[in-house]
Amino acid sequence: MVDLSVDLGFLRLKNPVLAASGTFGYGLEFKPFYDLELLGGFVVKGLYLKPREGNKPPRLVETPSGLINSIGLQGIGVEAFCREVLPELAGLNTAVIVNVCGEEEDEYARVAEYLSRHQGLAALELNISCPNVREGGRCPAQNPEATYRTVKKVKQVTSLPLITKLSPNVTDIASVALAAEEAGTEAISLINTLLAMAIDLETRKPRLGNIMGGLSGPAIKPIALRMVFQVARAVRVPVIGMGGIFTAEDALEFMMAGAAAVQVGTANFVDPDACLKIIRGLESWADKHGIKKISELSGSLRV
Amino acid sequence: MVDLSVDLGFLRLKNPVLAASGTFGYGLEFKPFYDLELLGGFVVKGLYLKPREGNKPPRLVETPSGLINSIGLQGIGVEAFCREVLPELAGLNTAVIVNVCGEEEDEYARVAEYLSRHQGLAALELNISCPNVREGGRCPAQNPEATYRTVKKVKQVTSLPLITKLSPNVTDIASVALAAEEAGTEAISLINTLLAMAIDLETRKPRLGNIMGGLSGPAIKPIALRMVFQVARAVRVPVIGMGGIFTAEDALEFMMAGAAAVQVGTANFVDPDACLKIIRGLESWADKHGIKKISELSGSLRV
Amino acid sequence: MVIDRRARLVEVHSWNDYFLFTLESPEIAPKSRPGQFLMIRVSESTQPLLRRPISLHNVEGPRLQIFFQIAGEGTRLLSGKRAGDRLDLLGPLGQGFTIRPEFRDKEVFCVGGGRGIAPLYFLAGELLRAGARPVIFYGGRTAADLPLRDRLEKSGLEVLVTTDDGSAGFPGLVTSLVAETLKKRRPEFLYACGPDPMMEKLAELCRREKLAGEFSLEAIMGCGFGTCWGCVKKIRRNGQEKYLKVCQDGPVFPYAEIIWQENDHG
Amino acid sequence: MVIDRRARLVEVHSWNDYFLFTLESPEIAPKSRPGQFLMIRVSESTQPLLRRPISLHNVEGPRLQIFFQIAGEGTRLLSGKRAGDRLDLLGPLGQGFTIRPEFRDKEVFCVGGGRGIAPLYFLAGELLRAGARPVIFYGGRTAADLPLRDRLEKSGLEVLVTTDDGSAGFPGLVTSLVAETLKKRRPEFLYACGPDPMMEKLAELCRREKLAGEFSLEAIMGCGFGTCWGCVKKIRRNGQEKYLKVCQDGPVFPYAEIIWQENDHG
Ligand SMILES: Cc1cc2nc3c(=O)[nH]c(=O)nc-3n(C[C@H](O)[C@H](O)[C@H](O)COP(=O)(O)OP(=O)(O)OC[C@H]3O[C@@H](n4cnc5c(N)ncnc54)[C@H](O)[C@@H]3O)c2cc1C
Ligand SMILES: Cc1cc2nc3c(=O)[nH]c(=O)nc-3n(C[C@H](O)[C@H](O)[C@H](O)COP(=O)(O)OP(=O)(O)OC[C@H]3O[C@@H](n4cnc5c(N)ncnc54)[C@H](O)[C@@H]3O)c2cc1C
Ligand SMILES: Cc1cc2nc3c(=O)[nH]c(=O)nc-3n(C[C@H](O)[C@H](O)[C@H](O)COP(=O)(O)O)c2cc1C
Ligand SMILES: Cc1cc2nc3c(=O)[nH]c(=O)nc-3n(C[C@H](O)[C@H](O)[C@H](O)COP(=O)(O)O)c2cc1C
Ligand code: FES
Ligand code: FES
Repeated sequence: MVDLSVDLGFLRLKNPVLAASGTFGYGLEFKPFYDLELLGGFVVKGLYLKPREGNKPPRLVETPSGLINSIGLQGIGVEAFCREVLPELAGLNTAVIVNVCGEEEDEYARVAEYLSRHQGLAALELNISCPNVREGGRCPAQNPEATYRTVKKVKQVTSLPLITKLSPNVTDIASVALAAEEAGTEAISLINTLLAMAIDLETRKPRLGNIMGGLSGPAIKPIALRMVFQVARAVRVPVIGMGGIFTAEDALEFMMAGAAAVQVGTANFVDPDACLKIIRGLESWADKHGIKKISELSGSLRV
Repeated sequence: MVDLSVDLGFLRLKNPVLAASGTFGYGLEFKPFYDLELLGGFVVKGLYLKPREGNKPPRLVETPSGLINSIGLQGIGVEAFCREVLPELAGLNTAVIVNVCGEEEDEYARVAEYLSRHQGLAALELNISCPNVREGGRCPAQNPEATYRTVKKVKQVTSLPLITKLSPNVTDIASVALAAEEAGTEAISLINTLLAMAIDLETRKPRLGNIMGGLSGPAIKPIALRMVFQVARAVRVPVIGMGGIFTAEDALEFMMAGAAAVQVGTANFVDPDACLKIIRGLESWADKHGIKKISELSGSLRV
Repeated sequence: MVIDRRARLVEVHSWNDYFLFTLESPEIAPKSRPGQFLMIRVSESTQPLLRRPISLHNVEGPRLQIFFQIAGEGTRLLSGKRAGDRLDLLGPLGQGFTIRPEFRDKEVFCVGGGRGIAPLYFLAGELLRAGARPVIFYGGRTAADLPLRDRLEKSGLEVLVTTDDGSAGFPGLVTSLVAETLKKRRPEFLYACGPDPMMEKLAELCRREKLAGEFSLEAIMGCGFGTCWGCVKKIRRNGQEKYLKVCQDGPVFPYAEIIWQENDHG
Repeated sequence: MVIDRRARLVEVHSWNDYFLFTLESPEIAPKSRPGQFLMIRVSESTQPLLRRPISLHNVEGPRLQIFFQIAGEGTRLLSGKRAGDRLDLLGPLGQGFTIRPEFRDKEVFCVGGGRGIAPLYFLAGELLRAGARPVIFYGGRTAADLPLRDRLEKSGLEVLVTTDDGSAGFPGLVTSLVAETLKKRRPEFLYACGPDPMMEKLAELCRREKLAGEFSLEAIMGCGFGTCWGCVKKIRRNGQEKYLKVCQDGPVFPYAEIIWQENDHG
C-alpha cells in the first residue's frame, strides 16, 4: 500500500488532496457525504473582516467544460467564522486552512492577525487572486510588487504558515511566485480562476450580474498545469496545484508537473465526494504502478 | 434579408466571418468543401521568410472541449508561397490575408515587405503572439514596447493594411492593444492560443514533443470573449475577435462584445464547412431578430 | 441528502419535449417532501459540466418521479435515457412547501406555469392527505404544453386549465384566471411555481388580496447543496434584505420575502 | 473528399470491445480505396472535440464497413451507436496502399496487429481481385483479440494467427511468425498496420530481407485533410528528412521512408 502522506515542511498532510476555497463552503456542508478527516485538508471559503453581501446575481454560467462564477466572496466575515464555525472545525484531525481576503493590503493583515489568535488552523491561504471583487477583475497577484508587499505585511502579523494563492491572469506567473517567495511565503498555491465572460444574445446583456467572472473546471486544466510546471521550476517552496482537477489522473498530472499537493474545486459541486474518489484513485494508481510514497511523483516529469 | 457586409475602414468584407490562420492551410485545402468566395475572407497559415520544419511531434493533444497544438509554424516560407500559392488565391473575390511571422523584429518587416511587392492581398496579420516558437512560449505581444516596435517597423515597409494579432498570455491585454494602435495598426485581432500543457502519466512525459503548446477551441471562448470586450472598449481601431467560435451564436457574442468581425479556427477541423454554417447561421439569426445590418450588432452589449 | 449513483430508470413517458421518468431510489424517495428537488448528472463527460436541478414530481415507496421539459443540452441528454439505464441523483435537496394543519377542509390554490407544474402534483397529493382541498391552476402556451392535465384530473383534483393561445381551457394567462377565480373563491393559501413574470404577477395579486403563499424559485445552480453561493436571490427576511441560497434556504419562499428584480428574469 | 452527415448505420457486430459497423454512404463508399480512412464525428457536444480517424475496413457498393476497438472516450461513444443512427463521416481520406500489376499470381504478406487488421481486409479483397495471393498474418494479445479471424478465413484467405499468450495460433509475436515464414516463403511485397513497435521490427526484417513494403501509420489527427499540420511524422523522401502529414501524404508510407523515433511510440 502506498504511503499517501506528503510533507510540506511547515505542514504534514495525510494525503495530498485538499478541497479548494470557495468550493467547499466552511467544510461542514460536506459532512453528510463523508468523514472530513479522510481529506488531506480543506480550505474554507474566503473571509474578509466583515460579512460581505457578494455580487449581484446571476452569479454562475456554464461554458464548454467550464464554469464561470462571480460570487464575489459572499460570506460571514472572520469574526462570525471564529465564533460560530471554527469551534466545529478545530478538533478535526485534518488540515483546516482559511482563505484570507482583503479590500486592501491592510485588511489582509488584519484578517490574518485575527485568525492567528485562534486555535485549530493549520495554515492561512492568502487570496490575492480573486477576479471577482475589484473593478475589471484586477487583483494584487497580477503584480509582483503588490504581491511582495501583501505577503510581507501578513507575515509580520502571523506565525501561521502562509500559502500564497496566485492568479493566472498574468504575463509571467513565475515572477509573481518568486516575489511571494522572497516575501517569505511558506508555499504557493495556484491557479485561481481565469477572468472570463459570457453574453446572453436575447437580452444582449452579460450573463453574469457582475459582467465578468472567473472560469474554473476542466476547461482550464491545461493552462493551470502549464503554470504549475513553470512555478515549480522557479521556486523552492512547495507548490499546491489546482485548476480543473476532476480525477486522480488529473491530480497526478499536477504532481508530476511539480505540485507537492493539489486542491480540488469545481469537482466538489458535480460530485460531492470528488475529493474522496480522487484520494482512492491516487491510492490505486500508485499501487498498480508500484509507487511506495506518493510524494516521489512530485516533479517526476521527464522533460 | 440582413446585410452581412462589414466595413473595417481599410477593408470591406462581404460578411464578418474569416477563417483563422493555421486552421485553414493556404485556403486551397477547403476548396473541396465550399466556394471560398462565400467567406468574408481567410487568413493563411503563418509565414516566415524561409521554409520551416515546425516542432517535434506529437503536436496535438485534446483536452476537455479544447485542443493544444504545438505545430510551430511549419510552412513553406514566403517566397514559395508567393510563387506557388498566391497566384491561385489572388483572383478570388474574398479578402485574402497573410499571417506574418518573424524570429525577430526584422524578419517581420522583411516578410511584410516581400508580401507587399505582390498583388492580391487584402491585408497582413502580424502574428506577434504565437506561443510555439520561442523558449517558454514567449512572444512580442506579451510586452507593449515590443509590440509597439514591431508594428512600427512593419508599418514602415508596407502600405498594406495591418492587423495585429494579440496574445492572451498577458496581464493587461488592453495595454498591448493600445501600444499596437499607437504604432499605427489598422486593426487588432485576438486571441491567439493560451499557453498550456498536458502530461502522459504512463511515460511521465509531456504529451507534446515541444512540452508546451497553445490551447484553442470552446474551452477558451469565455476568456477570449472577455479580452475582446476589454480591448474593444480601449481602442478605436476595429477589433476582430476569435477563440472557440463554433456556432453563429458564438460569433454573435463576440460581435456584441465589440468585435467588428470574427475568425473561426479550430472549428474548421471538426467541420470543414464550419465557416459557411456560421455565415448562414448569422443570416438566419439576424433575419429572425429583425436586424437589417449585421454591423449594428457590434458593441451592442448592454452593460 | 444522499448520492444515489445507480437509481434505475423504470419507466419513461413522453409528450413532445416533456418527459415523465419513474425512478427507483429507495434511499432518496422515502426522505422526500414536496417542493424539494434533485441534482441529476446528465453526462458522463465534462460537457455539460454541472448536474441539473429537477423537482420531485411524485414519490411512492422506493420510487420517485420527475417531470421535465427539454430546455437545452442538459435536459436533452437526460431525455435520451431509456428504461433500465441508471441515473446519478443527489437529493432530496432544499426546503419544501409548508403544509399547515389549519389547511384541513380548506381550499388551497396551486398555480403552475409550464414545467412549473412539476412539483405541484406531489404537493397536491400531500395536501389531500392532510385533508385540504387543493385546486390546481395549470397554464401553458398551447394545449400541447399541458401534458399533465389528464394525470391531474384522474387523481380527482380540481384542475383549471389556461392556454395563452386559447387552444385549451380558459384563454389567456394563468394569472388572469387566478385573478378571476379570486373574485369568487377565497383560498386559505396559494402555492406557485413557474416563470418569474408569472410569479411576480401572482405575488402582486396575493399582496392585494392579503393572501398568504409560498412560491418555488428557479436559479442556475452550481452545487444544489449550499456550498457555492451561486444560486442566491435577494430575499427580505426578518427585516433585512439578503442574498439567500435558493438551493438551501429555498427553492420555496414565502412570496412576501421575494424581491423581484428586473434583471433576474433572464 | 466528402462530408456525409447522414450515413446510416445499418448493422452492428461486436465482440467485447471490438466493433464492426456497416454504414450506408453512397457518396463516400464508391470513392474509397484500401488504406484510406474516415474522420468520424463521435459526439454532438464539444467533448470530445475532434473527429476520430478510422480506416475503411471494407466497401461494397454504397456500403462501407469500419472495424474498431474501444481505446478511449471517443471510440466508446462511437461504440454506443445503434442500427438506424446517422453518423457524420468525412472521407475518403489519405493515400491508400499501392497494388502493383506485377503482384499478379504472386504472394504478398499482409501483417496486422490488433486493431491494425482493420484496413487489411479491404486490401486483401482488392489484392485478390488483382490476381495476387494475399497471406494474412493476424496477431493479438489473446484469442479474444482476434475477432476477425473467422471473417478472414471464410473469405478464402490464408490466415496465420498468433497470440502473445499462446491462446490461439502460433504463440508469440506476429513479427516472429513473419520472420519464421520468411525463411520458407518469399513474398513479392509486405503490407503492415499495427502498433509502432511491431512495425519498427517488421521494417528491420524487411530491410534485412530486401523486401519492399508499405506500412500504415497512426497519428493523433486534428483535421484529417491536411490543413492543421498536426499529424506529421519524420519521413525520408527524395534524400530529404521532412515532417510529412500522415493524413495526406499517408497514412500509408513505403516502410523504408519511415524514420522510427523512440519518442514517437507513446
Ligand atoms: C429547484 C429547481 C427545480 C427545477 N425543477 C424542474 C422540473 O421539475 N422540471 C423541469 O423541466 N425543469 C426544472 N427546473 C429547471 C431546470 O433545472 C432547467 O431547465 C435545466 O437546468 C436547464 O438545463 P439545460 O442544460 O437543459 O439547459 P441550458 O442550456 O443549461 O439552459 C437553457 C436555458 O435555461 C436557463 N437555465 C439553465 N439552468 C437553469 C436553472 N437551473 N433554472 C432556471 N433556468 C435555467 C438558461 O439560462 C437557458 O436560458 C428546475 C430548476 C430549479 C432551480
Ligand atoms: C489513419 C488512422 C486510421 C485508424 N484506423 C483505425 C481503425 O480502423 N480501427 C481502430 O480501432 N482504430 C483506428 N485508428 C486509431 C483510432 O483513431 C484511435 O484509437 C482513436 O482515435 C482513439 O480515440 P479515443 O477517443 O477512443 O481515445 P483517446 O482517449 O483519444 O485516446 C486513447 C489512447 O489512444 C491514443 N490515440 C488517440 N488518438 C489516436 C490516433 N489518432 N492514433 C493513434 N493513437 C491515438 C491516445 O494517445 C491515448 O493513448 C486509426 C488511426 C489513424 C490515425
Ligand atoms: C464558485 C467558486 C467560488 C470560489 N471562491 C473562492 C474563494 O473564496 N477564494 C479563493 O481563493 N478561490 C475561490 N475560488 C477558486 C477555486 O478555489 C480554484 O482556485 C479554482 O476554481 C480553480 O480550481 P477548479 O477548476 O478545481 O475549480 C472559487 C471557485 C469557484 C468555482
Ligand atoms: C493547429 C493550429 C495552428 C495555428 N496556427 C496559427 C498560425 O500559424 N498563426 C496564427 O496567428 N495563429 C495560429 N493559430 C491560432 C488560431 O488562429 C486562433 O487564434 C486560435 O486557435 C483561437 O481560435 P479558435 O479557438 O477558433 O481555434 C493556430 C491554431 C491552431 C489550433
Ligand atoms: S447551488 Fe450552490 S449554493 Fe445553491
Ligand atoms: S490531421 Fe491535420 S494535417 Fe493531418
